[in-house]
Amino acid sequence: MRDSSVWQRFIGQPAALIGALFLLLLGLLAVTAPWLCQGSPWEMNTTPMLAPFTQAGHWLGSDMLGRDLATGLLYGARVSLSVGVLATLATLLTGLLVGALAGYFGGWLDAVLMRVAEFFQIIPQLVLAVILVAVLEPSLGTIVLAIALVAWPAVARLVRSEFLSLRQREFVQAARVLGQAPLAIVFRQILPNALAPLLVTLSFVMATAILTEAALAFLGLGDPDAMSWGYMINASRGMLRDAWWMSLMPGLAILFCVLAVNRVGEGLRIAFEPARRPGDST
Amino acid sequence: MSGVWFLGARLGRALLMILGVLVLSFLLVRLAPGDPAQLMAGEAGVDDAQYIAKLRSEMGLDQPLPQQLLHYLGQVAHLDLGYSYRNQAPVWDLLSERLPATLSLMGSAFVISSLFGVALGALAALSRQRRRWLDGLISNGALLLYGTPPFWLAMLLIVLFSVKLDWLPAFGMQTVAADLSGFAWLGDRLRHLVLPCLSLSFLFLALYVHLTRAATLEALQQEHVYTARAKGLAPSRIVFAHVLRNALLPVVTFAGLQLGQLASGALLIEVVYSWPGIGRLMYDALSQRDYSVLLGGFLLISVLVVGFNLLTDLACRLIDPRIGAEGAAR
Amino acid sequence: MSAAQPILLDVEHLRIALPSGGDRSHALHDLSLHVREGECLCVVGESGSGKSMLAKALLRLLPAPLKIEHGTLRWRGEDLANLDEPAMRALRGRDISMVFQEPMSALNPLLSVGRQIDETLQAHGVKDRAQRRARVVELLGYVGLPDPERLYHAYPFELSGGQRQRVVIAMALAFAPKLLIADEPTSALDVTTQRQILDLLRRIQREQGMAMLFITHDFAVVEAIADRVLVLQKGHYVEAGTAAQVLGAPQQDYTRQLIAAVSAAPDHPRPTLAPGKPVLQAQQLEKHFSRRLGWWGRRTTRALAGVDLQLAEGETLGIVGESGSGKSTLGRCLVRLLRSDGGSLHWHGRDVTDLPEARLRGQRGEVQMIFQDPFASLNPRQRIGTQLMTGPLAQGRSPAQAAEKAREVLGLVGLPETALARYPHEFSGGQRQRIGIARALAVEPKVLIADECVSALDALIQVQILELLEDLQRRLKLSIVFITHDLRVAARLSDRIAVMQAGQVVEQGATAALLGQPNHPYTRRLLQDFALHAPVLEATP
Amino acid sequence: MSSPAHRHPPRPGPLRLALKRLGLLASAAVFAASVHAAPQDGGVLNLIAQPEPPLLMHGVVTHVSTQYVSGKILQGLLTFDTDLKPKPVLARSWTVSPDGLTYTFELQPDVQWHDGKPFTASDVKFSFGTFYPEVDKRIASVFEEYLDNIDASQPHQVVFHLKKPFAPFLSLLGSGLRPIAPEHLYAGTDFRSNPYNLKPVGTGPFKFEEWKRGAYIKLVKNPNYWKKGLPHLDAIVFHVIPDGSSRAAAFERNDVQVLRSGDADYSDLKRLGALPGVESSDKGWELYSGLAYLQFNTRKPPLNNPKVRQAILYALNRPFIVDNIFFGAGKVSPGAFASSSPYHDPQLPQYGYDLAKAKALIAESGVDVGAVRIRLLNGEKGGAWERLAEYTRQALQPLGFKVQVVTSDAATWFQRVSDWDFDLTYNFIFQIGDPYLVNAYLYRTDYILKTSPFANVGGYSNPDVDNLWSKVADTPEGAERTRVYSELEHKLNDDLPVAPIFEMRYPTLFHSQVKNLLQTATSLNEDYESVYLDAPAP
Repeated sequence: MRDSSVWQRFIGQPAALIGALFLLLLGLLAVTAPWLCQGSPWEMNTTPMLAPFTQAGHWLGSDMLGRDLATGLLYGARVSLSVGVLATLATLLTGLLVGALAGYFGGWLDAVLMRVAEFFQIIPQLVLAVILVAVLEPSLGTIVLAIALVAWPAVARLVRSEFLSLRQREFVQAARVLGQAPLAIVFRQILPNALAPLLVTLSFVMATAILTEAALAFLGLGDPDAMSWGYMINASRGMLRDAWWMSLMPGLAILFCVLAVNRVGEGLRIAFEPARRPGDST
Repeated sequence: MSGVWFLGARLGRALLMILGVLVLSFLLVRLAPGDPAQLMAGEAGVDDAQYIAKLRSEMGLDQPLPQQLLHYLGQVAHLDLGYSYRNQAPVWDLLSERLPATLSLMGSAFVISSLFGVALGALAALSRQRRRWLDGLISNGALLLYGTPPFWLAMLLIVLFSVKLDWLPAFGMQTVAADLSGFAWLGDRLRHLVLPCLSLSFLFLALYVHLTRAATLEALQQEHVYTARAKGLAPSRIVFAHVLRNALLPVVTFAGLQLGQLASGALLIEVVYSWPGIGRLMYDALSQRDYSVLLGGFLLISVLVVGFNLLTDLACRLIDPRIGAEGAAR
Repeated sequence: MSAAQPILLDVEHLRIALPSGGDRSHALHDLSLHVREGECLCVVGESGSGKSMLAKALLRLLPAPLKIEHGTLRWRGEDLANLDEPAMRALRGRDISMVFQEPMSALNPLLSVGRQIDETLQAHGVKDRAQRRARVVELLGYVGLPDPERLYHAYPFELSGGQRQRVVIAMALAFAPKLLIADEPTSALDVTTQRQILDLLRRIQREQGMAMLFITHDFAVVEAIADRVLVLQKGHYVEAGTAAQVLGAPQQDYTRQLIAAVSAAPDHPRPTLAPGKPVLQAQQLEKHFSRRLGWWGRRTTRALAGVDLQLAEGETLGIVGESGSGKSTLGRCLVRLLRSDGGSLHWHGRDVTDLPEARLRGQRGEVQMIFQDPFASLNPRQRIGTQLMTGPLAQGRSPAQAAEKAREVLGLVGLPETALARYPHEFSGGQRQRIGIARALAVEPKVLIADECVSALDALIQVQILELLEDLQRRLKLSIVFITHDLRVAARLSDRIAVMQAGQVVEQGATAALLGQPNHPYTRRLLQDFALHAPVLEATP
Repeated sequence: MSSPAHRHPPRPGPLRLALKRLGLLASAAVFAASVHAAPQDGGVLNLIAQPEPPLLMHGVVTHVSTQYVSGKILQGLLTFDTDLKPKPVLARSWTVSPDGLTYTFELQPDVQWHDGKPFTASDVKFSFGTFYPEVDKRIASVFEEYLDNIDASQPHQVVFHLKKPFAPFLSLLGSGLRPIAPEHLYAGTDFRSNPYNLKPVGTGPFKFEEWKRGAYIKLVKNPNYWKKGLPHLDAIVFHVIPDGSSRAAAFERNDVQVLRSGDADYSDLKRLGALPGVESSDKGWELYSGLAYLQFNTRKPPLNNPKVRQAILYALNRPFIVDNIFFGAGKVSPGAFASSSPYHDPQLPQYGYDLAKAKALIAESGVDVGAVRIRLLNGEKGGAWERLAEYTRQALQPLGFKVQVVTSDAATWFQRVSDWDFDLTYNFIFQIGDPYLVNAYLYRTDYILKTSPFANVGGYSNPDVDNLWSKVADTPEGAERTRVYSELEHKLNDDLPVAPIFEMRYPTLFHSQVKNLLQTATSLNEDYESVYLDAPAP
């Protein structure tokens, strides 16, 4: 019943709905890319530098090696989305763990963890990510690691503050009085209520992750085995004038993807919000 | 008393933070594969092992890592950032030479993004009731800016404004060998600054708009805004003294936190626009494994960010009397 | 006041629509009223009666989607609808002032108190800075604030609730307004402070000849301050008349119920108890809170300073005190939400003072707690059924048993079984408090600690919950510790009462004896403050 | 970032090493511009220093950009024209005794260092007696063996006395890489960290004025230049522009007037070259024959099998690589030695693009090439070299290889290749003159070293080949030598320890108002004394 109402509030927002549908479609295309496109995105299967809409089978044209751009875009969606999702998950897990430890136990542990979080917030994140990826060699794993490593403090702080405030809430105290075990309290009482702000933050993390992956690829630090949008922009930089479409399309893809993630996050926040402030009867 | 205490505590924390950043960056940088001595020798066209060994011992790379770290910390404690063998110059000289470029880029981007961001965000929030279209325009515009990869935007801006339209220069921070002075000099600098500054500003502008709008909307809901209206205050007074002032708190806090990210963004922009700033120096230092410069850059940026955080903390304290006051309760 | 005074404010057929989708179509239906110069009109109603909308509508401050759908508002004969915004602004704060319910949020936390009053003067054209300043200091003194010169620079967070409300009143009085609209100005305050603020308002009204539109839910307050009364129910007019008429001879059932709720005597007189064996014992209970100050400093407050208590089987012990007296801390110590720093605590004769949390968990079933805020005490993201099953499951019952128990306790508190599948936000405050009680009962406790469990509820609902508690106590042989700031409620429910002040129990005894012959000066003062409201003694068995 | 295909740092090594070993930099004298009408004086020439040089004294550091900048400030005794004939610079004339043991140089009189001190024989003696032996161990060992003493008793005459004849001695002294160092500024200092490495003082037509790191290096006209009436330009500014497309944009806007090969992305060359007022030329690089090759780590199976290596080369469509990755900047390499070299055998069997043959070879070898992952180490991010790595991975897939491209930054690449920590990697060397002086280092067993990527890092060791190399060294020029070289080239072509991919072409783009730019074989590094702008900016 509540589910349906959150759901209804979510689909009641056109922007969020469009964003969600876009992401869903993108996800679907990304997952089915191997079946949709012939061959890998690296395969040089047509005339190089084909303009869009000039050859059937390569509707979006090709790059300087004759690689199909449409295939590249779809596989780029795979990279962007998987980096986005994995980095967000890694961020969530780290942030959750650190934030929960700090918020639940408090004291010196809290102080130490929050100082560490501050270090990571102060260091310029992209610079740190660049060095990390350079140190560990570019691969999807290291990119995800680098992004998560610089993004977790925001989540940790949020989780911590939610923990601190929720811990004082009466229903959490009630659960304690009823004898519910601490871990059950965390997972059944506290976390579900921290969900809404968490989701919004995570949507920001995901959008940032997608942009950071693109920036790393732009700096030449992308996974060399992964055809990503940032890579496509970087690879086609010299061709910006001769073949504008080669960098325009991946650029727009990043833009739309980030917008969609952001809209979905915002939509979720609004959908969850009324339940967070119950009873507006006064 | 409490003000001095507050400042002291903050300074202590800031120092601790900088120490942490130093240790962290030191370890990180030293983990990177690639040997600076070998690289330098190769660049100098010398490939005898003896010379490489000599370079390594000159740079202190033959010491165990903890000892190198201690040595480095000791150096920094004496305000000595070390020497760049690659550039044959003290690190501080290299950094200070680049500092004005970075400061002018980051400073102008910060001013533009925060001023316009706050103004537009507040405008959007205040228009929400009467002129929904304006709110929509600003919010969605900000969203577009947020989603646009800055490096991509920078590429497009160069092609449009400097190559096609020939309005603005494409690289560097000044016209070299033009011997300008006075206003012409300033104008030349400003013209060079426009594109890099805008490219860097947009993302943060979007964030400021988003944040200010949310904060203003929340401030508008506050009970004391009703009180202010019930007192018969003029709308302008209500907006500035009772809404924006309160909405500014989270914005100021954010401003402190995002400076590090501004420095990150500056790196990309400095590369695309050939802006001779610290970000690029660090990037080059990374590819040359010029550890001392890399660490010095980290340190300098951390000091900047921490210092700026200190300022925003003080600003918050000025805005909000509750912060730092004894027995503060909300 | 006599009816000969000219009419200041005249409201005719006021109707304010609510946005669609709410539980009601209108905040106010066709309301007419008038206020004469110098008189005090009390508008009484429970939450949701639309009375706050009335206040906001008068100053044209209705929140965004709400609009006056119909009706006229006349100020000294002039239709307010004809005034443009600047003219309306000139009226606000000068001729018509307003005092809000929540002194915490009614003041801008970032501006000094002096500036906030000063800007009212400035807004209405007092140019001279020195003159304004003098007036501000004068006002602060006038509302009874100490050291007004110093207070000028104080920030709201540095003041107590009562002081803040005085500041708000001072602000409203800046220009000696003709009409003061007071929206529940005392309900967020302690009894003692409540009384002081009411005294202050009455004094000002008398001295300034100011009219008051006083909005409240509390008939005790009505009795203290009203010349005339108007009763609202869910936006509908119920009845109106002079204070004497309405209080003395209410015409409508609803009014009668409201009045009865305030002075309510129990339906069933409490049986005299044979002294049973103690189920809950606290000896020299201590609780300290320490807060870091900077790096080295620490400030310690003694929230409980050696409290001795004993609760016998089947007994109700009322614990009464003002906010900050440590009564809530005591409640939390008694259920071991907080671990005490000294003394001992026994549940059914077993020492649980320092029992580790993990071992205590199995015994949690014995002593349960009912919380204050029916909105905050239920997890908004769990179905009622799940929440009711939490306790039994935690105490080791099987899911089937837990589900059975959930149905059973829901029945006990008088809610239908369909509630199990629903979420908290679908219930009213009173229903939620019933669910809270059911949740506590689900683990079959012998002792209930009820912490201010009715203070967030409307008067009529309060009565129902109290009756429910009494009923349950009888049927389930419960022992109850009833923590409240409200002497009336305590008097009505308790066998014995303990009065707390500054972390200590200053007086303890059988209800009738304690209320009849209070020994401690603090108890006497509390009684006095309540006497203003309603005859407390009447309520005692 | 700086689409690093254009970034030379680690790669120009072989050139520098080769030149040092050879002891010469072939460069031609600058002829006064007689073809053009009267040269105009004035104007500022804007160039790009990419990457930013570490120092500005090319006697100490042979970084490409250092040579580019410092070549305009510091001068050597001689330079060399396209036929490797010595031409006078600071040495007005010279004589060699018939026994080849005495070299006498007459120096230009009236030459001043930029700081006003006179240039004398003592500077020359200092440079070759002290400076170069100190900064370059190889020179030290050569001098140890051959040089008896240097006599600088006359102010404008220097005499070198040798212990025994040394044929390339003139080349060694005269090279543009051996500028004369000012004794009064360097004597008694640590040459590598001398402050004048950053603000060089020379005798050349341009004086160092300012180096704003990360932004530009500015040189101004030397008014007291010893050739009267020269130079024409008022100043030369080297801009530091790390990003390839920004360099292209700057050139397009005529903010800079010259793009050296590698300054712009290969993909952009065609468009930029077609811009109005822009000229493109391959001149000025005649002596450097760059060879891009695929380095196998022959220690690692299956790359230890020659058939597998041959199959790989058959599977690479090299014309496609030249046309679509390097956009025509080169031509397919015909063998181990440069096609222009007299020692290259035109009859050498060629590896045309032939996938079927490649598959057949793999089958023949009986090796399961997919058994292990092959790491293709790529040291340059973005740009053509990364594209080439991607292409290779794709092209080898049909043969059953599992190639993983490992991209790292240049520093890591340099270290890992030096340490033999790779399976495949692309590299290039500059072939100059005799293959024995350059190419040999990639093949000889005694060059299996861990010092730089330009040695025999693949670990190829074949006693026959080693013998042939020794034979080449001992055989005087003539038909026999050519025959031995041909035998060697055939051997290498079959063993294929490195796969030659293509010979690089170095187009220079410049706005046509720049005159006299490409006059010699190493023009861009010349001193630009006669370069002028047709319509100098006011």
